[in-house]
Amino acid sequence: MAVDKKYDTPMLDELEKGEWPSFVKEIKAAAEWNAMSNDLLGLLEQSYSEKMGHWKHGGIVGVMGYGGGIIGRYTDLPEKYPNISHFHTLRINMPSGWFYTSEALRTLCDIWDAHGSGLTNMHGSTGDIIFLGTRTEELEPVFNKLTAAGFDLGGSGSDVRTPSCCCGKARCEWACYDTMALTHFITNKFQDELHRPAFPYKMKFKMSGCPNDCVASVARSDISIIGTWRDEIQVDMQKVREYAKNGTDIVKEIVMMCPGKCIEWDGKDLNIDNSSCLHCMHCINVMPKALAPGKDRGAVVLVGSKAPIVEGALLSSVMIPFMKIEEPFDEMEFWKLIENMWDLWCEEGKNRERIGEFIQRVGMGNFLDSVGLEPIAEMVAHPRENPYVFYEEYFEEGEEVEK
Amino acid sequence: MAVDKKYDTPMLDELEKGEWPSFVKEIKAAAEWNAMSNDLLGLLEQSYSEKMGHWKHGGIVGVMGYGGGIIGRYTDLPEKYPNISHFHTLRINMPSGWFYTSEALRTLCDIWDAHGSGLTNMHGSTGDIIFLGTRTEELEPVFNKLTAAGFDLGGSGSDVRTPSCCCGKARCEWACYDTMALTHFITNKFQDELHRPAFPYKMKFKMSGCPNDCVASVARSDISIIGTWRDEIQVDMQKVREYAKNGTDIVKEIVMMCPGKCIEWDGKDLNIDNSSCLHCMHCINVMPKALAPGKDRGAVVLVGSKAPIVEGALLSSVMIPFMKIEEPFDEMEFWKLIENMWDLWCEEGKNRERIGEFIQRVGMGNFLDSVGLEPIAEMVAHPRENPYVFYEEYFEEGEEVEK
Amino acid sequence: MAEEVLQRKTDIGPPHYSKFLPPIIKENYGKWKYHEIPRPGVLMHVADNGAKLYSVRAGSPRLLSTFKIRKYAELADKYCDGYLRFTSRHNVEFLLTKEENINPLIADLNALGHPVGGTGNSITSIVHTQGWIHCHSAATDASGIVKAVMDDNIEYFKTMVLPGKLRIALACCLNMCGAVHCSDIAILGIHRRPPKINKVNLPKMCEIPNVVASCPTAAIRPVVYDGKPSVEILEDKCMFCANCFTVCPALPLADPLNDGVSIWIGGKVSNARHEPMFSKLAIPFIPNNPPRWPEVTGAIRKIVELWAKNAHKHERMGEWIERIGWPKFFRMSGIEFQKEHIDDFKYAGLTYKRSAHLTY
Amino acid sequence: MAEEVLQRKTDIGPPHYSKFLPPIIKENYGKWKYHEIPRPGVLMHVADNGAKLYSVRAGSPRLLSTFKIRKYAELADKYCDGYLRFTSRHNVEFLLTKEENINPLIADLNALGHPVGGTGNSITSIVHTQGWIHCHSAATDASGIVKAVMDDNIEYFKTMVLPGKLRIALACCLNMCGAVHCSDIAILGIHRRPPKINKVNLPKMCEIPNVVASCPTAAIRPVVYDGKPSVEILEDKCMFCANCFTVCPALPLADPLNDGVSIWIGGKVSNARHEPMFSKLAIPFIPNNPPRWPEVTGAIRKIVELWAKNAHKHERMGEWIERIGWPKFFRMSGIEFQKEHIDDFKYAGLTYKRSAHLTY
Ligand code: SRM
Ligand code: SRM
Ligand code: SRM
Ligand code: SRM
Ligand code: SF4
Ligand code: SF4
Ligand code: SF4
Ligand code: SF4
Ligand code: SF4
Ligand code: SF4
Ligand code: SF4
Ligand code: SF4
Repeated sequence: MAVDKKYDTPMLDELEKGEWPSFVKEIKAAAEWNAMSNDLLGLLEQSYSEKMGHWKHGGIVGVMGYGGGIIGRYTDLPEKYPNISHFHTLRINMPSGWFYTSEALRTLCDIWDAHGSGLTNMHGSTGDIIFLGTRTEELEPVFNKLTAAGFDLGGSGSDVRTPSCCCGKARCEWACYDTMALTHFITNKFQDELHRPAFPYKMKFKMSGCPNDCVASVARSDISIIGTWRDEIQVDMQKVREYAKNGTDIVKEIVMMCPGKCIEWDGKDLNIDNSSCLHCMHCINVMPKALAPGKDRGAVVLVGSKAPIVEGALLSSVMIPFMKIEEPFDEMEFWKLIENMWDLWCEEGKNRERIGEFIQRVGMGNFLDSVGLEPIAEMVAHPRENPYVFYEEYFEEGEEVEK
Repeated sequence: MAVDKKYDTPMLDELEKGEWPSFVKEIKAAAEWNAMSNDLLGLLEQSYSEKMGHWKHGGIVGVMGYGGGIIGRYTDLPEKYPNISHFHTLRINMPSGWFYTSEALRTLCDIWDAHGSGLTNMHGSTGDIIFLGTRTEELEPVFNKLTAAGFDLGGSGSDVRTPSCCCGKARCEWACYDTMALTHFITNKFQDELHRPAFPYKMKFKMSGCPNDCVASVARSDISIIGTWRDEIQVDMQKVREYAKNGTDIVKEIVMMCPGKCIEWDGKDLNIDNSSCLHCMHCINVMPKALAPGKDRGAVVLVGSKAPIVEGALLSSVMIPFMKIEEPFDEMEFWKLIENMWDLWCEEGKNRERIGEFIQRVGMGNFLDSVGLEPIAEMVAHPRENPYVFYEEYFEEGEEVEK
Repeated sequence: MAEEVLQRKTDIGPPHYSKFLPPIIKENYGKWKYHEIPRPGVLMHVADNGAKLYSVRAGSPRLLSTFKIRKYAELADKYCDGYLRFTSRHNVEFLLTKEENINPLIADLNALGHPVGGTGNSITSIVHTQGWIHCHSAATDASGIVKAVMDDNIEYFKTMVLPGKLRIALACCLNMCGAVHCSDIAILGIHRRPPKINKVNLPKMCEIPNVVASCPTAAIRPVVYDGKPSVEILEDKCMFCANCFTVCPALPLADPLNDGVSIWIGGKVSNARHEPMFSKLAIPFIPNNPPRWPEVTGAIRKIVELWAKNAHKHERMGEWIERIGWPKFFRMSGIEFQKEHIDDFKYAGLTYKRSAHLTY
Repeated sequence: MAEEVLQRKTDIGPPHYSKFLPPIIKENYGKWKYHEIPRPGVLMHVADNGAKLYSVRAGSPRLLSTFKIRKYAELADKYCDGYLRFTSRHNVEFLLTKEENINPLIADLNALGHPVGGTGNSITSIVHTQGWIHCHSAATDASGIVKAVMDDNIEYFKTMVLPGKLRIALACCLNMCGAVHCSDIAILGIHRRPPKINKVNLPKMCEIPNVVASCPTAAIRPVVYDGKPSVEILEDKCMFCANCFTVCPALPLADPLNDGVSIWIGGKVSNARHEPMFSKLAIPFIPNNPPRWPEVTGAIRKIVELWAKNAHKHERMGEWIERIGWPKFFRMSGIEFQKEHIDDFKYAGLTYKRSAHLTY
């Protein structure tokens, strides 16, 4: 597709200035040779001057046998910008941890240059490689080339979304389990659920190796798996003293900021009451050479976070306070819980009701009953404050009666 | 009323044992000569053995011209306990701060011995003197004797309830305003509202002289007036050092427990960043000889606390962050706000809807609009977290339009 | 017994407090400088001018006979020129100016059966309600449990060895007269069986639409019974709030087999350190066991001791638990965590544990 | 352009990450001991065996042309045997083993227009969304504001002088793709005018019952218009959530005069110190002012500086404000507190100030 038109873009040109890398320069780079990107430039300039977008609701487009992975998009000004009358994106499942070789990147570029706008997002905010804009008839060819190169589509619609994770053991000393391995396993285990939407709504997994939560799993995933430990923080006392000597104000920066209020420092020894440690990571973060998570490592599983539409945003909440995550992953009991949760949600969840909202609606207690988990104190910030308890049994003339 | 019957009370007798003063002994003391109390003893023993009360819903009884102040009560076993077939209580407005002379107490006893059970609560949990149990026909005579002695009834039903307060300036070095004077003033100002229920539901005032809130006003009153100051905590540094010398661990007990995190102690000087002080009282409580509230004193007014029935318990929330409370009280602008609030609540409140629940239902912002208060940041713990803002205006073709 | 009305007065309001203040208070009103607690139960307030007021606080069952009140009056005359007061938690306080009168007064009070204490870091008397003494709504008695619990904790009333103040309250039903919803320890009477419908009285005594509307969970539906309007109750939906009973006497919830008390902990009202907090459910149900409710006193005693042993100085119950976290509290106390503990009311979603801040 | 399908493969999943890991990572997988940040934008991870991995992080607009990606690939080949990765906030990281390659790589990246930084206590790149580039829902553009804000804060990307990490996010509508609801600073596109009803298309494109049901505030009512089923909107009840538009394209909310952004602050997701927190409304509305949204960048800059100057070391934005209290934040920032700040949604009651903990 040769570029035959040149748009004046006085407003966008303003965004080429400044030190932060410019997305306008990226679009222009593609627009040099790609008619889609060129029309995008024109359309965007128009949006900038009108202060309004020019995209219509997406239609249902996709590749054969898949229900997700493509976001259909059409402009409402197809006459003016014919090359982006269709402008669908592909969501391509990234490798765990977003590691690449230059070769892999070039392969992706080759495919996209042949079939699309030459523009991407590296990456989408769920984590996918986003191929930004092409026509309907290009979807199958792109897909075929992608699979040939070893890549597959990610999720969209009411399916398992592309799971994502922090780099974990690949590069981080704090990873309490192998996030990348688990993410790869989950992605493959749920290929069908990922590609063929059959849930009431979307279902996201995010895996962080420790409570620093570098993929924001607690806020952005229906299933959040966050690494932690349950024995004692490993302390190299000599190194602690070095930090103190080199200017770390251990009382102000650590003792007084520890949310468990469980650290003491007498100028020589650091004393942690591990039974009150909340596993927040702060002390370890401040003195990475001196402290480290314990050796009995695993993860806490939290469920249910999401953006606000439409009942208000949710954070994930604790479902399993500690779980070992060890190979062989497929033998983990955890999958049974996932299955139970999905069964229940598919059966009783309303259309467009995320699992977190479902739990809010039916109540945590009832949800636990249904999925076969025991209620434990770790699941709540605090017990109820109101006296409206649904006691489930009462006695009648000497015998216990189930309601 | 002579006592002609004697009840066996094996269960209640168990409650005469032990070191804490026994209410059973009190009832027995009255039952020696008072038939009502004697029957109460019998009824109570029966309740103890059956594990169930024997009182019916109260009917509407009262004294002439008053709608409140009496709680009607009848037993469901009038044949068995005829002397308490009626057993109404009178709520008598206590003097501010619950101060008495022995003479005043004897006057009350004389009246009650002549007309009732000889049993009282000193006091009810709203604060009234409770005369516990008499017959309908005794109500007027009791009332007349009470008023003759200078006492009047308190509130009950959907009226202003008997206002109460801590002893304040009478005995406390921390009182930031004159709680007893204000309480007396309020009680008299609202005599009509107190005696003639005309609100959607009850309306309680509680006055505490400082943030220690010794009458639990933040939890138990529709209007909570809590003393505070807005200048600097008064510090007697010499005395601080004495506390330190005498064993107060100023870092652990004060610096680390200050919720404003605004105190520093270097072993010699105590440094308070008053602009971050939350006026919690803790440091002053721990070192009463060394610290004192500032000199620019007044009160914060909070609105809306209540017990849980039926929408859940509420704590009062800030309406006026700081208000001077000085004589002449009747010139305070505050009454205008109270009037506005009551007008609104009477107009738009549902039956049995406390003012706190009303605010919850209509929203604080709308409530403020209606009563003519500016929204200020002090009214919220934090701004909204959800994006569902009801913006009230939008522009149409260049001009601003009110919705 | 009715008597002649001589001159009927109304709306006179309460007597002015100034009539009842001892001279030392009148002189130093608003001029107090500091206080000390020379011994448990005795407050010494010192005025700017050096004047000293001693308040001797004695425990009270709150339910007092006129006989006892006259005894108080006698003691007040004997030791403090007739001046005394009651506190916001229903204790009696004798207001002395003569230090030498303190010990004899205390001796007399003890002889009368009224221990002195409740100041500083102690358990003071239990704010409570009517129970089987006077209320139609009660799911348990008030005074009886209060007596049993105070007997069991009497040394914490008479000493000041606790980490902080410990406020106990009791309410005999969900109406929660008193400060149960914000107490360090709250004892709350509860029903556990849906209202029994008195089909005969209901049509006579109650307005069906009001009854139906009163139920917050929509558990009550109108039906026709024997040709007369009546209601039915969907038992699964009942949360035992008794709001229907408040508007309709023909729907009693009281039931000896199923009534009892629940224990709530960690609330407070003062602003000291932590903001005011609601009490939270610790023990969902203990059956009524009069006259001394041993299971209740036992449970409370255990919680008090646990807190006393483990809290930092000045830490109220709720502050301590907030620091260590509820899971650790449940582990330490041996109280079983159950479905009932999990909130399912209005703000339930905010009570879930929404972070990885956990202890192991 | 369609091509022949040779052998159609499905459900193969993503490539295994191990194919893309440099040897040093394979060797030390799970055996990292600690890290240092030798200079802004450069991480040094040291393994148990002493091996050192250097990661050089360069800022990215996220929207990348294949041209640029090929440039990245070139640099990776030149300096790190072809190995690189992207971060969870869309920056690119070059994975080096040769320390001496760091400076030349950084020089090349700068020449390419990609500053290096974003590590430690810095502002890293802004998690954002599609905006006018690709989404039908947008109330503002994404990439444009992001560019303007990052330009304006570039020194905080290239240095580590802030008290803690500062995470900014942007979403172009209330769907909030990204982490806007839990960010130190969030920029959120909002509509302020109720949907305009396209009466012609509506009956053709939308199912009336679905549309009515989609509105959480019941602002939409079915009506008949011109003999055809349609809807009306009670404008007073509309909270501009656009849920109706999601199910019905004939109810657009976009409106140049009234669309704009709101600013939210004080959220976080890490468990470090404070539990995760939602962002809270700071500035209810700033009109769209492309191409560089100066009012938005100005407001953000002011908030950043205020925090940078006043927070304790390690305190995130929300932790700082929690300590000083929101009233003090409003006073310090000069932002006007308005009715819009007061919550009136589900949990509104819990956001009221329920204590006397106030600053003056
Ligand atoms: C592309 C992407 C934004 C981006 O630029 O990065 C995106 C784009 C859209 N999102 Fe999203 N969401 C994207 C990540 C998210 C995230 C972040 C995440 O996954 O970590 C969220 C918040 C977390 C969550 O799931 O709650 C998110 C919450 C939503 C919602 C609100 C869902 C909810 O339950 O609250 C909607 C609305 C809906 O589903 O109807 C939505 C809907 C949409 C739609 C499909 C618009 C629509 O209503 O049809 C957008 C298509 C834009 C387009 O034209 O390309 N998007 N969306 C992200 C996916 C890229 C990828 O696959 O990597
Ligand atoms: C006598 C007293 C308890 C006591 O033993 O001290 C009491 C007794 C009753 N209260 Fe109360 N309340 C008493 C203080 C309170 C308090 C505490 C306070 O005022 O500080 C509260 C909690 C604070 C509040 O107002 O929310 C309180 C909250 C209730 C409620 C729940 C109201 C609500 O809005 O949640 C009811 C139920 C009702 O009003 O229908 C209630 C209803 C009742 C009734 C009238 C029962 C009824 O449903 O008809 C009780 C009559 C008992 C009787 O037979 O004597 N009582 N009630 C207290 C009044 C004594 C006095 O005047 O000094
Ligand atoms: C007499 C009384 C006020 C009255 O007008 O009746 C009173 C009097 C004093 N209170 Fe109080 N408080 C009284 C009920 C309360 C209440 C209300 C309640 O318990 O229902 C509270 C709120 C309790 C709560 O938060 O749940 C209360 C919270 C305080 C506090 C804060 C304690 C804390 O750390 O949370 C202090 C400060 C202190 O003691 O350090 C305090 C301090 C004081 C001082 C020291 C004030 C002073 O300088 O005179 C008085 C002696 C306290 C003592 O007993 O050691 N007073 N005080 C009340 C005595 C009740 C009783 O018989 O035991
Ligand atoms: C590379 C990356 C993970 C990945 O797999 O991509 C990463 C890597 C590291 N994070 Fe992170 N974090 C990364 C996103 C996050 C996120 C997610 C986000 O921002 O959306 C968070 C949660 C942010 C939040 O709370 O809102 C995050 C919260 C942390 C924290 C906790 C900071 C705090 O005080 O709250 C630490 C600890 C620290 O830095 O002291 C941390 C620490 C680290 C360490 C030091 C871990 C290690 O030892 O390797 C890494 C270098 C940090 C640095 O930049 O200084 N990382 N980190 C992500 C880089 C994003 C970027 O390009 O800037
Ligand atoms: S979440 Fe923890 S393990 Fe994963 S990269 Fe961040 S700090 Fe490392
Ligand atoms: S990890 Fe957090 S809670 Fe645990 S000791 Fe360190 S700072 Fe304290
Ligand atoms: S509330 Fe304050 S002023 Fe009143 S008695 Fe208690 S401590 Fe004193
Ligand atoms: S009153 Fe409270 S907040 Fe203020 S300085 Fe003292 S301890 Fe800190
Ligand atoms: S708590 Fe309930 S039972 Fe007890 S006095 Fe109040 S209304 Fe009556
Ligand atoms: S007790 Fe409460 S929940 Fe149960 S039926 Fe009556 S009003 Fe409804
Ligand atoms: S935030 Fe809204 S406008 Fe932006 S990409 Fe997501 S759905 Fe589209
Ligand atoms: S934007 Fe939201 S609130 Fe407004 S009409 Fe549509 S669905 Fe209803």
